[in-house]
Amino acid sequence: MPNKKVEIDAPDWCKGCGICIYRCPVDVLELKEGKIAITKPDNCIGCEMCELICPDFVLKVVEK
Amino acid sequence: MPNKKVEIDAPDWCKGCGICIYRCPVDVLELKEGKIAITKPDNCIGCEMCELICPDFVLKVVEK
Amino acid sequence: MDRYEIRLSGAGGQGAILAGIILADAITKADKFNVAQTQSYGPEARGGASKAEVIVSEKVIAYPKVTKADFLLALTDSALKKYLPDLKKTGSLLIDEEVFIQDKDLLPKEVIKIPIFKIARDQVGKIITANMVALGAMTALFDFIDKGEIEKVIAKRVPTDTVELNLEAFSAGYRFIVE
Amino acid sequence: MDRYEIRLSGAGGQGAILAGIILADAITKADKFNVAQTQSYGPEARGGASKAEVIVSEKVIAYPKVTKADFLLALTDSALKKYLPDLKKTGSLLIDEEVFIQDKDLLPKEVIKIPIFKIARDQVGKIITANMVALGAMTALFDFIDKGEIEKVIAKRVPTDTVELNLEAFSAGYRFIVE
Amino acid sequence: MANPDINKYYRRNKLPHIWCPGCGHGIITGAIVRAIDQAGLDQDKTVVISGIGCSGRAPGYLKFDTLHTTHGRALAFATGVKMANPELNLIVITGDGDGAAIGGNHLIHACRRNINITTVMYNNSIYGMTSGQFSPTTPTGSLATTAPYGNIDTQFDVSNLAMAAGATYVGRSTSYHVRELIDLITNGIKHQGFSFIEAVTHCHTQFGRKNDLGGPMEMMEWQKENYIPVKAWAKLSAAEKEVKKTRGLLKEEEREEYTDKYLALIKQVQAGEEKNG
Amino acid sequence: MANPDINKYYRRNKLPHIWCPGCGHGIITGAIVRAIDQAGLDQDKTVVISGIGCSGRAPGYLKFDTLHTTHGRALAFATGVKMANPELNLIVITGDGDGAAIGGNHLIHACRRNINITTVMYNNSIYGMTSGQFSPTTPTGSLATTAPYGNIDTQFDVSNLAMAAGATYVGRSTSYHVRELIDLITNGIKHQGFSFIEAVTHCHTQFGRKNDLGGPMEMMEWQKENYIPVKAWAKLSAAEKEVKKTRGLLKEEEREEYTDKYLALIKQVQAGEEKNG
Amino acid sequence: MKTEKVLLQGNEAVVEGALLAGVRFFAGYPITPSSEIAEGFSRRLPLVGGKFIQMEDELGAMAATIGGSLAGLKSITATSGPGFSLKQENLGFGIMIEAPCVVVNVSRTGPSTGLPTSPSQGDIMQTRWGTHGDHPAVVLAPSTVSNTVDLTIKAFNFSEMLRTPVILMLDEVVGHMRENVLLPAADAIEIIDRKRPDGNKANFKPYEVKGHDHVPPMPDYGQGYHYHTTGLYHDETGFPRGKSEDAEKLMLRLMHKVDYYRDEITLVEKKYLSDAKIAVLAYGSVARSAESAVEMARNNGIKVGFMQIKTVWPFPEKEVAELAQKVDKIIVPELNYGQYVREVTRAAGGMAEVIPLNRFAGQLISPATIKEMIEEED
Amino acid sequence: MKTEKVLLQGNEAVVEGALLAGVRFFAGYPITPSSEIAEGFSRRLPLVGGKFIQMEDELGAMAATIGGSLAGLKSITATSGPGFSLKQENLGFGIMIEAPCVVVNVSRTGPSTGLPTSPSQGDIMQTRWGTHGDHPAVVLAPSTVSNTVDLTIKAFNFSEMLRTPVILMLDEVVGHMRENVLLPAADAIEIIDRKRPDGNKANFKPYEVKGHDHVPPMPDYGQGYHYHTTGLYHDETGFPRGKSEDAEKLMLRLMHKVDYYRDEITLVEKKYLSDAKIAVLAYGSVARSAESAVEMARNNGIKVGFMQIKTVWPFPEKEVAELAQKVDKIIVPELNYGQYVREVTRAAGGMAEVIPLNRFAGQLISPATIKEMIEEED
Ligand SMILES: Cc1ncc(C[n+]2csc(CCOP(=O)(O)OP(=O)(O)O)c2C)c(N)n1
Ligand SMILES: Cc1ncc(C[n+]2csc(CCOP(=O)(O)OP(=O)(O)O)c2C)c(N)n1
Ligand code: SF4
Ligand code: SF4
Ligand code: SF4
Ligand code: SF4
Ligand code: SF4
Ligand code: SF4
Ligand SMILES: [Mg+2]
Ligand SMILES: [Mg+2]
Repeated sequence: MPNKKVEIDAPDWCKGCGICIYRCPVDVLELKEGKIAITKPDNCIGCEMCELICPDFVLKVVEK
Repeated sequence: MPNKKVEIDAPDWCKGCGICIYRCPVDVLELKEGKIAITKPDNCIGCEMCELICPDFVLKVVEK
Repeated sequence: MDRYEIRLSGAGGQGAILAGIILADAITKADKFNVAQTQSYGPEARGGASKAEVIVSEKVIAYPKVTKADFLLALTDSALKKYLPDLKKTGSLLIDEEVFIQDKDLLPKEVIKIPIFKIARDQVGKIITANMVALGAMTALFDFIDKGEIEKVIAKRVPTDTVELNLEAFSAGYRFIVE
Repeated sequence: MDRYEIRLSGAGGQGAILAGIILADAITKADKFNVAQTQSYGPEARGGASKAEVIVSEKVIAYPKVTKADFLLALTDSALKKYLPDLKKTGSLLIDEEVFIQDKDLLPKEVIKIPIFKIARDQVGKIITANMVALGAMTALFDFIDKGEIEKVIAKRVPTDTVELNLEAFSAGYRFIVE
Repeated sequence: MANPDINKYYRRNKLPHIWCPGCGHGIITGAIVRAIDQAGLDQDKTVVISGIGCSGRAPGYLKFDTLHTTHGRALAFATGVKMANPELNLIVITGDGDGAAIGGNHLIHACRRNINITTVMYNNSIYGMTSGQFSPTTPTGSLATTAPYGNIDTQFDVSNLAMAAGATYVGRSTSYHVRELIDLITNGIKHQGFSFIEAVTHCHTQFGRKNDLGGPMEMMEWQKENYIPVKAWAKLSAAEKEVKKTRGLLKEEEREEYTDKYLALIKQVQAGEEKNG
Repeated sequence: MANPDINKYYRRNKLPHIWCPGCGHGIITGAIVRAIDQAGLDQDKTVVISGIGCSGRAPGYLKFDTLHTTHGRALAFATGVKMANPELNLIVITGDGDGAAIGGNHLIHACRRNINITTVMYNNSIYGMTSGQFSPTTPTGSLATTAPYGNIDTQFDVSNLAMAAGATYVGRSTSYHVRELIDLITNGIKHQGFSFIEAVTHCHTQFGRKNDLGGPMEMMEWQKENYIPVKAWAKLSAAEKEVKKTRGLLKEEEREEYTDKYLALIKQVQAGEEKNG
Repeated sequence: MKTEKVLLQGNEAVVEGALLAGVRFFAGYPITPSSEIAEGFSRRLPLVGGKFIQMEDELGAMAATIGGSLAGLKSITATSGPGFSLKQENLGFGIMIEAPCVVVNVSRTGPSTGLPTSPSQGDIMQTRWGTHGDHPAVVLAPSTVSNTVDLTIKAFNFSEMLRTPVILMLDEVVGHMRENVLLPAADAIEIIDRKRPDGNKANFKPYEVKGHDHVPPMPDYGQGYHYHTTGLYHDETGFPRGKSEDAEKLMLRLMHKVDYYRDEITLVEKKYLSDAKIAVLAYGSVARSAESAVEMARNNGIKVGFMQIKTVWPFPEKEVAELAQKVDKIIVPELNYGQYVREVTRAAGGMAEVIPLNRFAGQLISPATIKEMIEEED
Repeated sequence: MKTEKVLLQGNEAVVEGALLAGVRFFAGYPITPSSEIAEGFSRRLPLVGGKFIQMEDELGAMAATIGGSLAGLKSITATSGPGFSLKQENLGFGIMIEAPCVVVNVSRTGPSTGLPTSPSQGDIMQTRWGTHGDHPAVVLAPSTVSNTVDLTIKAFNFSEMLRTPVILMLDEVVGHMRENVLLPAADAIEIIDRKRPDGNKANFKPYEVKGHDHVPPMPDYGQGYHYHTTGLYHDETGFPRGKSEDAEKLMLRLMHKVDYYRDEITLVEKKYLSDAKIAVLAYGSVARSAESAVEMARNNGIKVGFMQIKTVWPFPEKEVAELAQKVDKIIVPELNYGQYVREVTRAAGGMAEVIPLNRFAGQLISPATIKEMIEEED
């Protein structure tokens, strides 16, 4: 995998459902006051699952 | 088979399509001036095909 | 000609309607008169009676249906029975010579009896062409249509492989009147 | 009482509508006043704002909607902002003590601020019972309804396994006013 | 098989019927009558419902409570009747246009519910009543008044569709194979659940004439050649399978019937109510 | 897979969408966008059409020519668009109510015609938009606002129906199996003919809550357990097969596409006309 | 029987009224703002041994409802504008074959999907003319939850008495609002059941009229009458003959039966009319605002009267004509672009000025708005 | 271009007129007495590169027709009463989203299946009020085969000009009769095409009006405008916001665009009115009988005039009011139980007596019948 990392593309759209956290294979994301936050970016393996599964198009996994 | 024979039950309804003749396994029926006629009753083996196939409910095969 | 009302009637499948359409089409092509053609639809059209009406007029045709016919073609007993009352006394009736006339009182001045079915059967060889025999006779009787025009329309309106037969029947009917 | 117009408002999911229905039902059961209850439907009902209206009157209620409210419950900043202009100057406003008042000029004579959400969260233990806390407070404020009646209706209208919790919240709200 | 009493099922004063001489619709109608008789239905408790089309005219000739509804909706009406009074035996008569074009949705949902209605589709591959427009079962390439250059639509296998939609009894036969047809309908009626019988038939007037297929006899001969018993069909070569079609019982399966389920539901909730009340 | 340009397919000023937090409809919509991108469709030449329902709101968020039609009729509108301009790529978004209840007839006929439209059914087993009435795909026994004592209707397998009706490409996956879903939609789009993709999803708000199935996560876990790749499913015991459902590519077949056929017909009759004229 | 006051939603009131009237079959398809009716029936019907079915679409729902009626049950369906449009063909069939049943339209703002949760009276002309061809229409429009109960019972009664589908038009306001109501005791209400034939099955003619009311008795399916029914024009035997005479006779009968019962089914409320120079004429939810506006204006000394039309179709020709004779001006407030006012204008025949007052975009009309117009016109 | 006289059936005239107007898409479902229209298009369209599709039902046919229009083609569908009832929901959608197209209703005798091959004008009110909710309606009714050609062309022109579905109501008489007609030369007819936007795609608002006529330009699908369309009330951007303001604005625009073009689209023929004390007002096939009755009566010295309404909706308020002012009596013969006469009565507003003359059972009205009534009323 190229060096990809998750990014919050549209923070306002996040509805805090937590699905991205549930599907992330490692420990990267956390909800902070009902909105998604990238708390451990280094853990991110760039697998893109969070981007694909977020129902609100909030996250993007981009080359860093 | 019991001794059954064809009979013209409702001669007026006959539209002369000839389907009964076509499906009769022996030589019993004939069209006379566009209407069905039993010309060789003795040949009838009482198989009932003519009754079942007549689209106009003209024929009955009955015990004689 | 102010308004001339023609009715063609018979049993379903005898082709009275086709004859009516051909007549109307030929009048159209000749472009001297206006024409309105209507016909029976509905349950009658299957099995039962069948009818076409053709109104011919120099003027605009307002009401498109026969009110009182000037001309009636009746190919069957029952068609005659049904439509004779609506034929003008001063009108013309064309029937097969074998058709049974129930109510002689109603007959108009002019009654033309010709062996329509016999001609179709014996001369043309196909009883189904009776409508064209009748159309031929009508063409000969009417002064407002042209034989050639009708023939052209027949050639266009009947199935390609029956054109010849139909034209033959038409001519036979035509000849029966003029000869 | 001729006509008393109550509006309960908040965000979708806060239960303002259920509170309105319970209020109307209790008034019905007491059978002293007529009551008409309506509510917002539509896109608002999902996610956005949410609103119930209850009209109470001795007479027949003709127009069933609030024209100018006598009483407003607003559970959120935006509900307050939206509905404050339609509150009578002589009316009453019930809000959570933390709700932000943008337009102070519009405030009516009587403004009751109570820690609705705090009570729900800290005393009852479920923030979702805020609507019952508010309803309890309203019951204490209104002289035309009976606490016992409302409690009976709550028991009937909320899911069986949450009756106790809701009654607790209701009492807490009630007590906050009377005590 | 012949029942001297068979005449009692006809409204004899409405006959002869309006169908063309030799039309297969009469053969199928006769088959339905015999099936009703064989299955031993109570004439008083049997309702025959149709949509619109040549086929839709059949109930008018049959002496039951009969209903000639709107185009495509017979099954929806029948569903209402059956739900309201599950004791009634419901026979629905439909055409390939009526049942597979405009009425397709009601067909698949009746199959899904497995409501105890026996549906006989008079499949003549054409809109007969309206003079020969193509239907969903018109073979690709055939001529029709709305397919003057040959039909480009794909032909529906309606029996197949009914099976996928959940019908628990499906059979197909033809106006040629009238004995088989009678048996299929009889068993369809006896079946507790939704049964669908596709009665393939000939419309020489509209379909045959336009496609040079001859009269009733020629068209029935064609059926004889091309509809093969299911088992025999299975043994055909792949190429032959492309051309030939199956006939016979295509599916028979047990699944709880819809009105039975509803009656059980009523019992259950009434019992619950008693307990509570 | 992630395309930095993926945002260009969204109407970002219309977001966030109206769907409930965690609603699977967003996941499926994202999958469609990625599939359109992967399939390389020209954004200008792509039309997205829906019916009515929560699912019906999806096109409003997508930056194409988009049409939000009447309940159940999206495929009929799309058929008109595609016939009128076969160069356009048609994506139809429908719900289980929209596409399998009221829209069932258009679905089966689009399948039959094999017209090149890609249909994605957001199957959440409930009428979401109207607050939780049961749909044709609601499991038997489940609770719904119109099934307060448990649903007695049989659940439709819509993919199975689409196959029987003649769809030439059919796939099923879930909001959990989003990668597979993207691939199925991508290949459905590329497929020349009618493609149907059943996107099984969760509606925790209406279906989940009434049936105590938990939130989005619990419902997705359930999908994970119960939807099995076709091949693996085939190896399950009969008892297991009763419970578990298949996912993956269910059918792929070549058959001439409808608008291609019509264009060929035009050519043919125009050539004939020239000869004659 | 419970007769205490209950808090009921208008949609729930339809369910309660229907149960009181003896309904035993509901077939429907959900749609906002009518879905609570379906939901209510799904819960209540099995408890009384009745049947509920959710059909695949509204076309099927209308068909099944008629089927239920033919099988002998009092039957009902409910929908809103888009579904009501879909029901039109089968509704016409029901009118043609004379199948008693009740069709509820809880109307929302159209056309098309419109504003699904906003009130409207935009379907009022559609209830009269929505299906193709000539036909009679009987349509009731309640204004309160309480008269929703009453009018639902009446809808069933009229439908059974006349052997025709009756449309109950609630607007969204009435459908969704809750009010305190006193449900009538079951034994206190008049229930009308369809006439059934006398049991003589030989030569039974299903459309033969025995009495003066032009309404033929109707057997239930399964009673052994073996009768035929069709949407084609038919004669007394129920069979089509394709004849104009039959069509004429049947159409006249369909119209005349409604004429015959006209006085009985025409429900019109009049108030404050004796000295009025202006009148406000309204139906449905708007009647509430209208009535209160009239009262407000009267308090201000304006001689204004009020007429509420509960039976909107057949059009109350006589009552409106009388009104037009009496007053100078008739104000017709409606939640639409101006529909029923056309009929009022026609019936007024120039005798009074008829003034429309319209809101057509999902808003209600408040008493104040109507009062203003009364004042302007005074 | 051929301009010789041809014998054409009314239904064929629709096909010819549509082809002259540039139609390129037909979607339909067969039904008597309209099927010849579908059949004609199935034969003719591929010859000009157009498309024909037979849909699974009329609901689908209406939907596909609108789809064809959105894709940029002039589109048409044809049906009769039962099918017209089924099209109502999607017809309302077409009006709401402003999709130009032509819907032909060759009407037969209803209600329900009725008399499928008999003529009727029983759907005339349905063409105005058949779909739910407020909406404008533009409906043309030819009386001869020749003006069927003309009005079909006009139907397309009006529909493109106004961006709205236009209904062409032939009755069975006109649909099935054949007459000699002179087809107009293609270069002799005026063809109107929808306004298309100017190519500026950034921030394109599909429902923004630029001119005075309230009609927004309309792009074809595939031109890159990426615009959204919905049957919900929407604002200029095409998106719904659930707001009354938007609904009000949109409904007003839908109505005002028809008002704006009112004079252009109102086709009314007047004859013999200058000295008339009685007038006969008719539309469709009945206009033929009426005209000839008027001529017959004039020949007998009766001062009677004639008005033919070709644009039946929007109702020609002004023309009818003027007529009512001028004459004492207006006779309205119709092939129905008395529908359009209600509107005439309304518009006459008491200024003239309006007298209905109705045949509603599949019979025509003959000139003699109308003449008799003229004589009676003279
Ligand atoms: C709503 C509606 N649409 C169309 C029609 C016209 N119509 C009557 S019968 C028919 C088709 C009949 O075909 P099928 O069902 O195959 O019956 P068949 O006549 O072949 O037995 C059609 C299209 C109608 N009566 N009603
Ligand atoms: C003709 C018509 N009938 C009914 C409705 C009401 N309605 C809107 S959405 C819907 C069901 C939606 O369910 P589904 O298609 O499964 O979509 P979901 O909301 O679950 O995504 C219904 C019944 C309508 N809008 N139009
Ligand atoms: S890209 Fe993969 S690893 Fe990184 S946050 Fe997303 S799901 Fe987790
Ligand atoms: S999945 Fe999306 S909406 Fe849900 S919490 Fe994560 S970022 Fe937010
Ligand atoms: S019963 Fe059999 S043998 Fe006798 S006539 Fe009929 S078909 Fe022929
Ligand atoms: S099959 Fe029947 S209708 Fe045909 S010829 Fe024989 S008896 Fe007559
Ligand atoms: S048209 Fe065809 S289906 Fe209809 S009666 Fe004639 S042969 Fe039979
Ligand atoms: S109701 Fe269900 S389908 Fe609709 S948005 Fe909410 S979760 Fe999604
Ligand atoms: Mg057929
Ligand atoms: Mg759903």
